[in-house]
Amino acid sequence: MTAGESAQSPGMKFFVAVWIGLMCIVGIEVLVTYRHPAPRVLLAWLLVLAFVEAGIALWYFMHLKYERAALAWTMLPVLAFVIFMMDQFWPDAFRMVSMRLLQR
Amino acid sequence: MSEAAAHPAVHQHTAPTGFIRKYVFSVDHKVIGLQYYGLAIVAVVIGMALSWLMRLHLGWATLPIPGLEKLSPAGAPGNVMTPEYYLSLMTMHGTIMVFFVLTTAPFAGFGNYFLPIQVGAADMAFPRMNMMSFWVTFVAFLALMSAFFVPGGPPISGWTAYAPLSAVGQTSGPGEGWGQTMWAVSIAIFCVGQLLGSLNFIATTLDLRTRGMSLARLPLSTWAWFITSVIGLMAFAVLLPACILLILDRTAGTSFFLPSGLVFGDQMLPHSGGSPLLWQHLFWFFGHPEVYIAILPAIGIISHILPAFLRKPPLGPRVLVGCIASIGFLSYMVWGHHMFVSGMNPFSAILFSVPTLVITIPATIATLLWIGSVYGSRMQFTTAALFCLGFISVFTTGGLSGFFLAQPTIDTYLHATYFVVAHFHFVMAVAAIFGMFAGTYFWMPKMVGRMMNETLGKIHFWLTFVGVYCIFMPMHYIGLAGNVRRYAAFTDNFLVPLIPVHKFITIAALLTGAAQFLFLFNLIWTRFRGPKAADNPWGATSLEWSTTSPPPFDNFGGRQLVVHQEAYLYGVEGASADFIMQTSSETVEKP
Amino acid sequence: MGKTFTIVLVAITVVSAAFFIFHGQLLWLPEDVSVHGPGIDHQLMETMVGTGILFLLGQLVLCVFVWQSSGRKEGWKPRTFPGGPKPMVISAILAVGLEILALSFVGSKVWAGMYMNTPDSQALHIDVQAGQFAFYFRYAGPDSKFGELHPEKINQADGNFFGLDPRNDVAARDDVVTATMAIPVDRPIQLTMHSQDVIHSFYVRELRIHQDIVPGLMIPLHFTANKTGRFEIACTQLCGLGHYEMRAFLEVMPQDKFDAWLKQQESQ
Amino acid sequence: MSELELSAETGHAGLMEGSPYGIPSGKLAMWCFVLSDAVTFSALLFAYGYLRVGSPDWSTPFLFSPSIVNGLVMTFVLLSSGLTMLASVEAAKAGHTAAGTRWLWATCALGALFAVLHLLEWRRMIEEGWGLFRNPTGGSTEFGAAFFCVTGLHLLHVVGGVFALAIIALGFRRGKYNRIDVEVTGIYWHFVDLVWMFVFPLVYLMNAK
Repeated sequence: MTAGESAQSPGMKFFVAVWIGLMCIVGIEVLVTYRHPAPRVLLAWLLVLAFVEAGIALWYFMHLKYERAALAWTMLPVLAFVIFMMDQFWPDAFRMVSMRLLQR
Repeated sequence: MSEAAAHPAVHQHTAPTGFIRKYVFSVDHKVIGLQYYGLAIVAVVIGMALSWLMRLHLGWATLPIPGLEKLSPAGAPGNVMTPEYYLSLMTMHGTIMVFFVLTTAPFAGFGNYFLPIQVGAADMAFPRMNMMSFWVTFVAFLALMSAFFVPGGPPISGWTAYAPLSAVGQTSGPGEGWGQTMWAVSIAIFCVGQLLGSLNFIATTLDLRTRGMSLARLPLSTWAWFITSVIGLMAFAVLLPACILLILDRTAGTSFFLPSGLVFGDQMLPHSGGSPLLWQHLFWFFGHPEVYIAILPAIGIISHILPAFLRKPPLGPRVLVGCIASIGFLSYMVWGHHMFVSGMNPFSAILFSVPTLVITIPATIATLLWIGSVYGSRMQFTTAALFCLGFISVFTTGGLSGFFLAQPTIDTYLHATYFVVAHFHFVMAVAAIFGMFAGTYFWMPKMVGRMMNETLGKIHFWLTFVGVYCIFMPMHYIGLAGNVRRYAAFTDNFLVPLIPVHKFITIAALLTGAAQFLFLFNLIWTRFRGPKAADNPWGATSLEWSTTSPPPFDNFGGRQLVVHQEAYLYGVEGASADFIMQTSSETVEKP
Repeated sequence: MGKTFTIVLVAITVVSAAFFIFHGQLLWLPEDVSVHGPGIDHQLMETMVGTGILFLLGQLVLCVFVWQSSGRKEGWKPRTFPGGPKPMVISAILAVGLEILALSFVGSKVWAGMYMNTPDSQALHIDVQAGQFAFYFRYAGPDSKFGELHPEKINQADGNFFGLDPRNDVAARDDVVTATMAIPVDRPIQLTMHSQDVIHSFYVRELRIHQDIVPGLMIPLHFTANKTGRFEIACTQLCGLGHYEMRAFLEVMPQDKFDAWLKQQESQ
Repeated sequence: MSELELSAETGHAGLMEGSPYGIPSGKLAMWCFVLSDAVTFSALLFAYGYLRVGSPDWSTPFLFSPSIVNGLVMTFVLLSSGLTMLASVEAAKAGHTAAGTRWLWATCALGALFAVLHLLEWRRMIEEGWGLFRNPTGGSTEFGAAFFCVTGLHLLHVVGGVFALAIIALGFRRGKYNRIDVEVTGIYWHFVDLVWMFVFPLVYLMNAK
């Protein structure tokens, strides 16, 4: 294994399959949207689907699967942690509506 | 030499000859390091001058300062500072110091110069990107300085630039026109520069370590720079969009940070729907990690220097790395402690308070480890060593006042008082600057190949050490008395009696500031007149001391070093010398 | 050199601590006049004692080690700290950890008592308007109903600081707007604070109260004063060039005096 | 860029400690950049969410046609460009320079197409009266601000990527860049793709009428 060479990749056929899969997920997202669920239900659905999609893209398209596990094990937790911490914005955001001076 | 030939990094690029390529647009990490250091020195002189003017105004509000009118006719008519000009100086002082001194000198400056050498590399992983990162930072500095000269003058909203004051533009007061825009632009550019720098540090530390330089053998300073760059990678990434949104609010008429129904001069602004708290969240999400970006490199530097003068290995270096890492990790969980009284959800306050208090644990461990290292040593009290001891002292003092501010209940009383000013100046500003001084006295022989003057250095230390305590200790007392910060003058009945204390602080600040010219003189004198330095004047072990002073263009003259030892083998029983270089293959049973 | 360092640092430590211990009236918190205040003061004293001990220990132990270190002869064999880093880690975790637990438990209770409980139903409601660079206060008047706020109607010149609309809004007609804030002693007070332009802050040292007033939001705050007197309300959030002189006065008076004061304000 | 291939070897030259990831520095740096940029985008999306949650009068104007349909087409184009990028990386690995270059150009073209579609949509919306601080439907003006900022920053990344791809394609054919540079560019391009996977649902679908 020379420098920068990822382990043998599964070949284009497989990637085409993944690509079709991704398109399907996008399709599902649209279908869910037009069943008009409550906004927060929709948000939950879309986020889950988006993360699945992103995960697949990371794993196969960005070759994370074919790198050493160490890469995934350092990059992903760090990102997850930072994004998790950003969720501390929400308690405030939800408070805004009730405390607004003007309903405009 | 054949070995070296096989080493790509060495033959990456040959030494440039032209002046421009050699000293201006150089890709050599050593030159870039010195450029960063120089930028920091320029910035710190400006920042200090500003603080002098501020202190003078706080001590004697009506005192005319000769020549000030020339500096800013609008800001100081008749040489007497106007309140808004005071706020401008305060804003610029904070911004310059935090971004262009505390981030630039210990991290980008020494980091650029010594990180590659300490890992045994010929240069950074991406020399050209490295050069870019400096010049981007330099442009950011120019952009900030331009705020002094734009119509309306420099911004007045503090280095935190809280919206709406910073976002509505000229209507909210002088300096909030072009000055504030330039501020936001400058900081946005700065973020890009830091991103490039961090990428380089990370790649270099992980990929360019010479044979035998395992992660466990990395010097503590390298560890600190590495962890800092990881923090910076994420922190500045949040400030960048925040600044972009701020610029849009100011120039494009958006209202990200501007709520409905803002009224200035009986005129209601068209903005609607935004939230000032959003800016505070985004800013402090960056802002708190930034505090550690400033202090962690200093921690690393003094942890690296101390053993060389204690002539014994540091106590628990692995534990220390653990402390630095966990401080970095926790730094993302605590930004809300800047917002306890900001109208943030009170539940979050408790949520932020606990990890803030928890940070004191790794910090305390680190401090105890330094103190424990001093135990049972026969210390060589050089200037660098003294500054290390000074660092331990001020870091302890500043850290302890954090206990108060970490608790929302006590913060309701102390928030935005001089107690806070005292706290962050001790733990972040003074501590980081002491780290920078220690690094300078320790590494200058390597950087310019000449020894600094120890006598001058020691005088400089004593004046500075006593001086900072005289400046910042009293701020705790007036803070407890509820002395509000960011006031241009003290007119409230409960503040007037405290003015004498401010007079004392001002005098102390002027003297301490004056003492810094000894340091500047020492720097210049060393550069041109200082006695030639040996390759390893301190008898230190890490790789920067196994090359000439100053190091050749490729750091080791084409030699490919091999590391056999841990970083800090001082005072080893039965060794040929009282220390073992990392490169020496000498084997003795560990003490 | 080491001995000098020790002497200097001991001096610094002792002097610094002395000012905390033998503080006069001037360099210390003013007497508290609020019901929740003692909780905060107690918390602060706890912290003061804890950190004070750590401060003295830290600095003085450093001094001792430096002193010993500086006295040693050539050829001294360095010793490592007995037990290595372990005792450091353990003592730090125990000492600081326990301190933290104690503080955050007690502190959270006090905090919750200030911010997370609903105000008394009998509380006197006062509306606070902050703007560059003054505070204004509004009492509901006889009908005990506040008029609607219309920022676009704000007009400093004819004293419509809140942006009221008495012509179309009955509730607004008898609202009492004042520049000083008077409150009856021992009666729960509930403030609703809003800012017309930038962020201001409502800080009364004696009440141990501190709250930013964020434009666009109605910021609630409640407290009870238990001593009469005249205190200063200072703005502590940088709000522009007049920040340093933005202040108002708080008058805590007995109920009867307060009623009289309010009557007199209404008549104007 | 030439540093990439040089330090590419350093990870394994016997004279150096191996990189813990066993990847060239260039690739590591790109991963770090992706990490940082991901944080930037999430900060922006959080800001958008924060303002939306705080606004009682948020408007959800997107009709299925043209907006959502157009969004779907754009998604299709971008995902396909991801596929062509993969093809080019595979070809480059296999040493087929010509094929690799061809696929690179294909990716470049698809990226450009995406940008064009995006700009056309922007024009349509601006003609409808949308703007950074305008909302023709009378609701919160934050919608326009958030929409144009988020999509704008993403579009910026796409355009930047298109230029990067073109440069790499030219250089790769002439042997100035090697397969590693192609792969690194690929990581960036897939990241742009990945961001869109969040922008489309959060900015388009969440605002569908």
